Amino acid sequence: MRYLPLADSDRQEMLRAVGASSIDDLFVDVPEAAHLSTKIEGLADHASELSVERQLTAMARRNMVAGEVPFFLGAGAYRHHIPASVDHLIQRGEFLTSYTPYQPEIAQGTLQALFEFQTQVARLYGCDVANASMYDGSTACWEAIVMARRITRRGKAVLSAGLHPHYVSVADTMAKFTGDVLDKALPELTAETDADRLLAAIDEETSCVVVQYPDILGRITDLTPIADKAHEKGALLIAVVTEPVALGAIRSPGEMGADIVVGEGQSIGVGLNFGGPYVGLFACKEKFVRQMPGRLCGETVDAEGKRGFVLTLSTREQHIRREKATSNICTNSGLCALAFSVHMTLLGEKGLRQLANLNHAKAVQAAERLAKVAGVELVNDSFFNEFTLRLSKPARPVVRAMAEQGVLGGVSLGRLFPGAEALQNGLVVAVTETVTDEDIEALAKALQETLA
Amino acid sequence: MRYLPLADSDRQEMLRAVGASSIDDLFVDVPEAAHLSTKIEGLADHASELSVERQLTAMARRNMVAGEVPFFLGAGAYRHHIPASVDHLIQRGEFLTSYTPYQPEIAQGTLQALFEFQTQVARLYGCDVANASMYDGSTACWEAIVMARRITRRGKAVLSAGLHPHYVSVADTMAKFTGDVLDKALPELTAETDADRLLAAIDEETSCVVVQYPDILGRITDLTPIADKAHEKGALLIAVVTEPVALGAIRSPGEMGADIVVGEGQSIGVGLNFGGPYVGLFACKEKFVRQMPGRLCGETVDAEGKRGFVLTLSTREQHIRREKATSNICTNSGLCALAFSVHMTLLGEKGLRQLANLNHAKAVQAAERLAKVAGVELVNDSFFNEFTLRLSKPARPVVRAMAEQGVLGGVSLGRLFPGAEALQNGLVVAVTETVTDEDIEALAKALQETLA
Amino acid sequence: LEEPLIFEMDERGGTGVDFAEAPKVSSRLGSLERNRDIDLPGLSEPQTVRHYTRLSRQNYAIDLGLFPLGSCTMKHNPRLNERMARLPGFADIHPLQPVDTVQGALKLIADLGEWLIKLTGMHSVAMSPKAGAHGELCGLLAIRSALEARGDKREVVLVPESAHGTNPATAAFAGYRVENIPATERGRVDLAALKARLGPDVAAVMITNPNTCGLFEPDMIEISKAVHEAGALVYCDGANFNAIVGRVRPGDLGIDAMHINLHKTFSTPHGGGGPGSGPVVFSEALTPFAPLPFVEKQGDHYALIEEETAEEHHGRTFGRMTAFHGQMGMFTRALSYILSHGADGLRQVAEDAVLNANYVLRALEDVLDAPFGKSGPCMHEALFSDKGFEGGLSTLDLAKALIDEGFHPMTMYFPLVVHGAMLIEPTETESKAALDQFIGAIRNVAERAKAGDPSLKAAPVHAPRRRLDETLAARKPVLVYKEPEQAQAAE
Amino acid sequence: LEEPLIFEMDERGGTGVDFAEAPKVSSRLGSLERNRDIDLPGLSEPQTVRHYTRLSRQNYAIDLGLFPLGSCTMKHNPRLNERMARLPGFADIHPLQPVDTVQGALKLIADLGEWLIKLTGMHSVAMSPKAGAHGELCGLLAIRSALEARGDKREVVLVPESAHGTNPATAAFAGYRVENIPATERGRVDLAALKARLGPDVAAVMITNPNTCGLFEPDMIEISKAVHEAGALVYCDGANFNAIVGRVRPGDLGIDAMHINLHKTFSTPHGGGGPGSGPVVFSEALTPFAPLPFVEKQGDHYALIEEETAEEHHGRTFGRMTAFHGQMGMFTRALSYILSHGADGLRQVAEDAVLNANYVLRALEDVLDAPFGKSGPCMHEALFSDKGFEGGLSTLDLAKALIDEGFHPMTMYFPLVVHGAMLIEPTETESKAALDQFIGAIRNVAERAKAGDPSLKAAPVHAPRRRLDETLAARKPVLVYKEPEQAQAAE
Repeated sequence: MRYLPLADSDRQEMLRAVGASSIDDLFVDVPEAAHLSTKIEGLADHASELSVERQLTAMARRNMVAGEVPFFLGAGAYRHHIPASVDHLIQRGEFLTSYTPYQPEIAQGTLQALFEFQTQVARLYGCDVANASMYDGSTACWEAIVMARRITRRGKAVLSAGLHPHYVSVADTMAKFTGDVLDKALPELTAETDADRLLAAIDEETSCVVVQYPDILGRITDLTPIADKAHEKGALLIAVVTEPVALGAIRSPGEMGADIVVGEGQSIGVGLNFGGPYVGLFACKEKFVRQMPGRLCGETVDAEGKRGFVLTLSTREQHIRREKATSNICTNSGLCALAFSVHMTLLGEKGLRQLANLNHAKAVQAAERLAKVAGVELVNDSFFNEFTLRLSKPARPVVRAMAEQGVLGGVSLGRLFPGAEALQNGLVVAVTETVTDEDIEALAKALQETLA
Repeated sequence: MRYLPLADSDRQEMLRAVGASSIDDLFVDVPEAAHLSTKIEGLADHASELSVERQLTAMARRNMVAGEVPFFLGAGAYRHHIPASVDHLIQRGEFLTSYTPYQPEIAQGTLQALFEFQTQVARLYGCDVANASMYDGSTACWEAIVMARRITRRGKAVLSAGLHPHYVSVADTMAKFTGDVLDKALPELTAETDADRLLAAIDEETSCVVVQYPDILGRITDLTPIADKAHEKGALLIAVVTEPVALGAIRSPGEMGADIVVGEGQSIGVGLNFGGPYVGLFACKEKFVRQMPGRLCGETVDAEGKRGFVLTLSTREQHIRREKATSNICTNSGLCALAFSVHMTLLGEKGLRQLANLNHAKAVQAAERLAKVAGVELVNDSFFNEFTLRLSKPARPVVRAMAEQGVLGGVSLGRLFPGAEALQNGLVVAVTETVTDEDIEALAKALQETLA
Repeated sequence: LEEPLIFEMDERGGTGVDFAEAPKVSSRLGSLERNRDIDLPGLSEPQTVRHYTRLSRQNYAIDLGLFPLGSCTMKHNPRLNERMARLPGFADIHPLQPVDTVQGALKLIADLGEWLIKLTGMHSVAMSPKAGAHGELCGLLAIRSALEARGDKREVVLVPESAHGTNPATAAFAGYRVENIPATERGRVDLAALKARLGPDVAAVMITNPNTCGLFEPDMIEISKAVHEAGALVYCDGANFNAIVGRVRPGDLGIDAMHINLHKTFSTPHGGGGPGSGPVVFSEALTPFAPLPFVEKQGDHYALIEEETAEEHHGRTFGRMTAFHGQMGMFTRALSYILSHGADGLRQVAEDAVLNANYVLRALEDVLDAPFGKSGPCMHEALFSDKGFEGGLSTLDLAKALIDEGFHPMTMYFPLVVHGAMLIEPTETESKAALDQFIGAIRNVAERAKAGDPSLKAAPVHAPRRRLDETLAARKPVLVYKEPEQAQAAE
Repeated sequence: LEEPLIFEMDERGGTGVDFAEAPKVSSRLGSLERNRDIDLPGLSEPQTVRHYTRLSRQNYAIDLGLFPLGSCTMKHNPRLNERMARLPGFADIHPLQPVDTVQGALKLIADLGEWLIKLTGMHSVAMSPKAGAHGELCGLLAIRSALEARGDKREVVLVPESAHGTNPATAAFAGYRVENIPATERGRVDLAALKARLGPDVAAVMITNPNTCGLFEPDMIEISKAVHEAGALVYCDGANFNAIVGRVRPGDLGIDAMHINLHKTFSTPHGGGGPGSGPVVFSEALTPFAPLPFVEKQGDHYALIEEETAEEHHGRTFGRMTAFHGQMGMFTRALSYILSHGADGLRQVAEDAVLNANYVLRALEDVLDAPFGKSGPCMHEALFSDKGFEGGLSTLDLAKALIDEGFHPMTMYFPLVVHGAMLIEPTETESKAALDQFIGAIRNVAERAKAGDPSLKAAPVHAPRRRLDETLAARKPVLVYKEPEQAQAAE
């Protein structure tokens, strides 16, 4: 076995050294009934790299690869070009095969990178502080709701209809057990969001209002009035950003008064990966820092006065506080956070702005082109790199039909909101810098043919 | 430009610092007539990674990838499975982006790896010493002939008919200018090699006899009688090994008396890469070491007595000896040598033997299967993982026809020896561990159909 | 040379990426165009590569040496798995693609799930939990759902003193009250005390097995029986499954739910703290309550069961825990690992892990106190205490001194049941030579600790940093970089 | 921890690879089955990864810092190029596949060749030379063929004193006698001396331009003219083409052949000493003699011209220099580099390289003697001498002291025309901040050298090794590892 360095002769020698006559002697505590005497059913013995590679490659070939077809899916996961140096750097063994930096003297690489990551996230979101990452956007969103409950000691969260339905589902699942009340609604296929509903729903029971920006249909709302109303009622505004690239073109939620900003960081540095691993971003105002979940990296000095970094404020965390922790989270998404940070360092202000500008321009072009197809209507007034079309037919079968023609044409609202009749003709189309003019034409043609 | 860190403001500041009013001031020595005032014709301005990736990917897609079809080509370049860790390790920036270890105190990584490489090569070839690599097998072969001339002060080299025709061509080219005499012949489509011809040709004028092992048709000859005869006449035996994996199954040339052993190392650790970069291996008896070309790494101690490694015996080399050097070679194939060494370290004695055994067994299976196809006859008695078939038709069009059916069925002797009528029905078939039973059946079927 | 922060490099106008020029269009940004700088530095590619390469060299890692963090299972991460996870067929597919276009991905999830079920002897698996603690949550939500489905409102979860902090935190996060179960002197769950506490208010018992003292719970079957008889359910923390994989199936021990840290047992890389992946296996009793989504093989087709289709035959699910389908990138690596090792190799993994740990235990018990050393062999990790250290020296000092010897320290001060605990897990991917070298280093440092050598207090001296002031960091948290003038103004 | 040699690890039975079982067959090995051990140690994958990772950390590299080796052009190696070279469509194709199955590969070679021709203003290109020195050989063989084709048996090649050692060595390897051309006090070729030496026995002049003093040869056009008038040909060593790419075309200077080090100008990685790649561009006069094989675009088809088809229209070729088609892996990287930079970027490369070198030159000329500093700007590299060092200190001492400052030293003692030469080439991929830091370090060390600080003799002290005994290594060469008993027996 290529991964096991012990030779049989080593094993014999070591058994002798520990005073065991066979390996079974070391498993004496296992009750007789629990010893597995047979091999795992159906599992072959160890295999060569070549054999494993063949088996997995065969599976990989059964998937339609985004980069090989006209591709327009978004709805919480975006396909951007990631510079080759990002993957090169995160594969450095010192990053890839290190652990949570519990021994900071020999983990300054991870720690400094996390400190830089936190700073980048805080600035991007327009917040004071950010943590060292969460699992993903959807779980970060629920953690934010819990945090708001902890801060406000209230139990009602008002969720915008534009919040990603998976994020709503996660909150739903958890709220069932925690007793939190969720005020929610389905979105409508209109240019306007449900900002009015939110303003009306915020009251003295409200812990927080949760608004996605841009929302699941791609619409962009000014968060300022919502923040004002929330603050007036003693509630917090939680903004959710599923496409961080957007913040290169539009104002940050923090600037507009959001108290907590969470979101998905996958767009920057992390590939599609069929949904994971991704990286949850979490930022807030400084005054709430001790209520934050997750790991935090902080600056300090060493015994010689040199600057260094450590994990800090761990009295919020489970390994110290156990059942009184701010969250049960332990593992974060460190390597994805590193990828995010490396990509963001390459982009910088200039690159992120260019990238955002390019995304928006391509999206506008695509929206204008697609709106000309018979049976297609653009729902949005405002959008960044993703917009919603109302088709003349239910979108879900249209998406499937286009896929058979080799065009991955978007995400149907039927897939996102199963059972919501009013939404079934909606198609969410994302257009990033990876989309070519030919791709847009291919989608237009596929829509035309499928809707005809 | 993503690779250029200077900002325009830096450039202005630096121009001021050097007392230049514009960059042109720094190019004053260029004659007026030589200033290029226009842009390079047809070359676009700088492009995004995405754009470059698209252009190159489009080219890559126009090639039939060996790993995606039944594949049987060898003849000096072999497709083996390379463990994923090999490429991971050689991509470590400290290996990839370092230079020739001229400052040994900060290049011990490269130097120790080279010392290990030299030892592995020497042991594999059955020689006392090896150098730190050459460009490839074909140039190493010529360097060996030159070295033999230097040692024997004779100018006639006897080349076996089984030597790779490209290696012969390289020697031919050089000999035209150096005045060396090459005694050579075309191979015959028989089970026997031209050992008798070689024995007859070795005389008091002979500097060396050059024998490939296994030879271009895959045949394996005992080198002992040739070594004996050569030594009797004061000549050297140079053995050439194009498939190092073979030495896991058969005796090393050094054991059989070869004075210099050279060859191609590509099989171990280095991919096909359409012919390069590869890695030339070069080993010899200890007494000839000061006549060797190329870099050598040697053991020594540092000022504190610690073991360390340095480039050594550089008085043989061009940067010290200039026109009196043993060779003009400067750059070696360091990174490929590292890949070879990492792969060989993973294999070890046990793995190399298993690999060789598996290759041979598959080749025997394939030979037996293919010999059953009507119009196909096995030429070889002996072979390792490569053998020659005599087809009922010229092999070159057969190879092309099979390629159109998606089978890369071998190398035709017509391609290797253009114009050699007697060889035109020969097909050299290599069978490595990457060939499956289905691949062998596919080749049998393709041959059957094409020859029918 | 000290590596500055990217924010200190004064490259506000720099960038390491190039873009095609954007077509000219009228903006549709809803009048919310950004009108303020984000203030993100940008570095060219050469600067970026150098910055992160330099930073990386301040880290210790498995690739550099033994990393004996007990309970963290720092084993070698095979590079084949990295290559497989990067196949475009896995890495470049979108979670919401039509299921017909991702049949290979769904098959991979189904195959991995099947092996996890078979390896644990359980009934079903939830693949979506994003990490171990998320898996614990998944297990507890299923337990709570099952209890509520039978109208049983229980409020307490029992957790051993030696449990990972995530156990009580998760129970609390799932809305339970937590009570401790004491340990025996032999480092096991006190069966009598547990039985005494069981009652109609107890929803579940969370047990780690092998436990965090590195010991197998010999009473596990009896514990499960007692818990079930009391109407409660058994959650097993599977963090230490690596010690028994291929030799013991948790399903045969009577447990109802267990998460599996793919990054521990199945060697997906830890990456400096994540990502993890925490699939949860369930007993038959809990299966109906498992979360969405999951993959179901229907003939030749792999179906994705989500909210829409769940009602048909999975209507009692407790719902969705995360967007999309879980940690696909980790699934690929884990499956590659399982297929590489195979049935014989996985069993060997457990055996070598246990052998290596016992070898360390026996090689050190004369110089370090091994509180449970007398009670028999350990499993995959060896536990020591700081008993006998002189001159005010502690576990921390020994750990830091080990850094100077070229090794990463063991887990310190965990589990809490032992004073100054030192938990050493070598894993199966260490050679005997590496163990011997490590043992030599510890022996050296332990002798010094017992002799009260004050120089240990100064360790490490050969690391990129000397001891760091964690109190200062927590007292005046500096969590983001501020320009010097800002930082000053803030004071 | 010192990293042992793999041969010292006692893992003779180990391995880091697994294989499927071989089918049972009767051996056909011609009775030459191996009957003796090779004696190769085998390490498991974890041990292998750790061994080489640890070794790597004893290397300095561009990825770690400025690497100012003059004439070696250590610039950043873009990671995109690495990714492109690994596309299976380039990395996993065999050199002898039918040409219809490798049209993309041939197109890539043709495209790169075309850009090299256009960038140099030459007439044709030979892609197969494996490295710079191999390219020199290619050029000289073409020159010799051309001369012989006109019945002209010339025997001498003139080489400037300041040339790379490969120049005279190559000329000798190609069968020529070598004579030196002196340099002027301003570091250029002595035009008068050259003209005086030209005659019917001179086959060629080999000139490096920009030369190894980092200076452009302002008389280059006149030199070419004189050489041509004498019936000889001009070979240009293109090692320093990076200083002028996009601004000056060597073809406009009258040269007949020039090799291009793809690993210098076009940034293919140096890999600790190779592989390189040395395509050679030719003037019209030499084109008929260019080596085989080459790629020719014929309509939509890319043809590979080899021995077989060469006779038709390339019958005067001097033949083949290497098996197969050259360094494909380097071609991919170089083309990726050229397309990435484009016309504007390549010109900027030269300009930034020259600007960076002049910045260093001017920032140091007050503390280090710059022998040609007064004669105007340098090109891509700045040359200094050890004039003014006290206390027996030399260039070597300054270089080793620079290691302790965290930098790789410059090229030492080359070119030979300057005493204690120090040749500094920063390249265009260094930021101003990196240059300033480097300049500060050199200034510090230079001041100490001029003050005769004896501690410099002990440098480096912060490197993995102190100064190594090169004399011992050469006197008693130990080139392979021998088991201690063998080694002893050998003494």
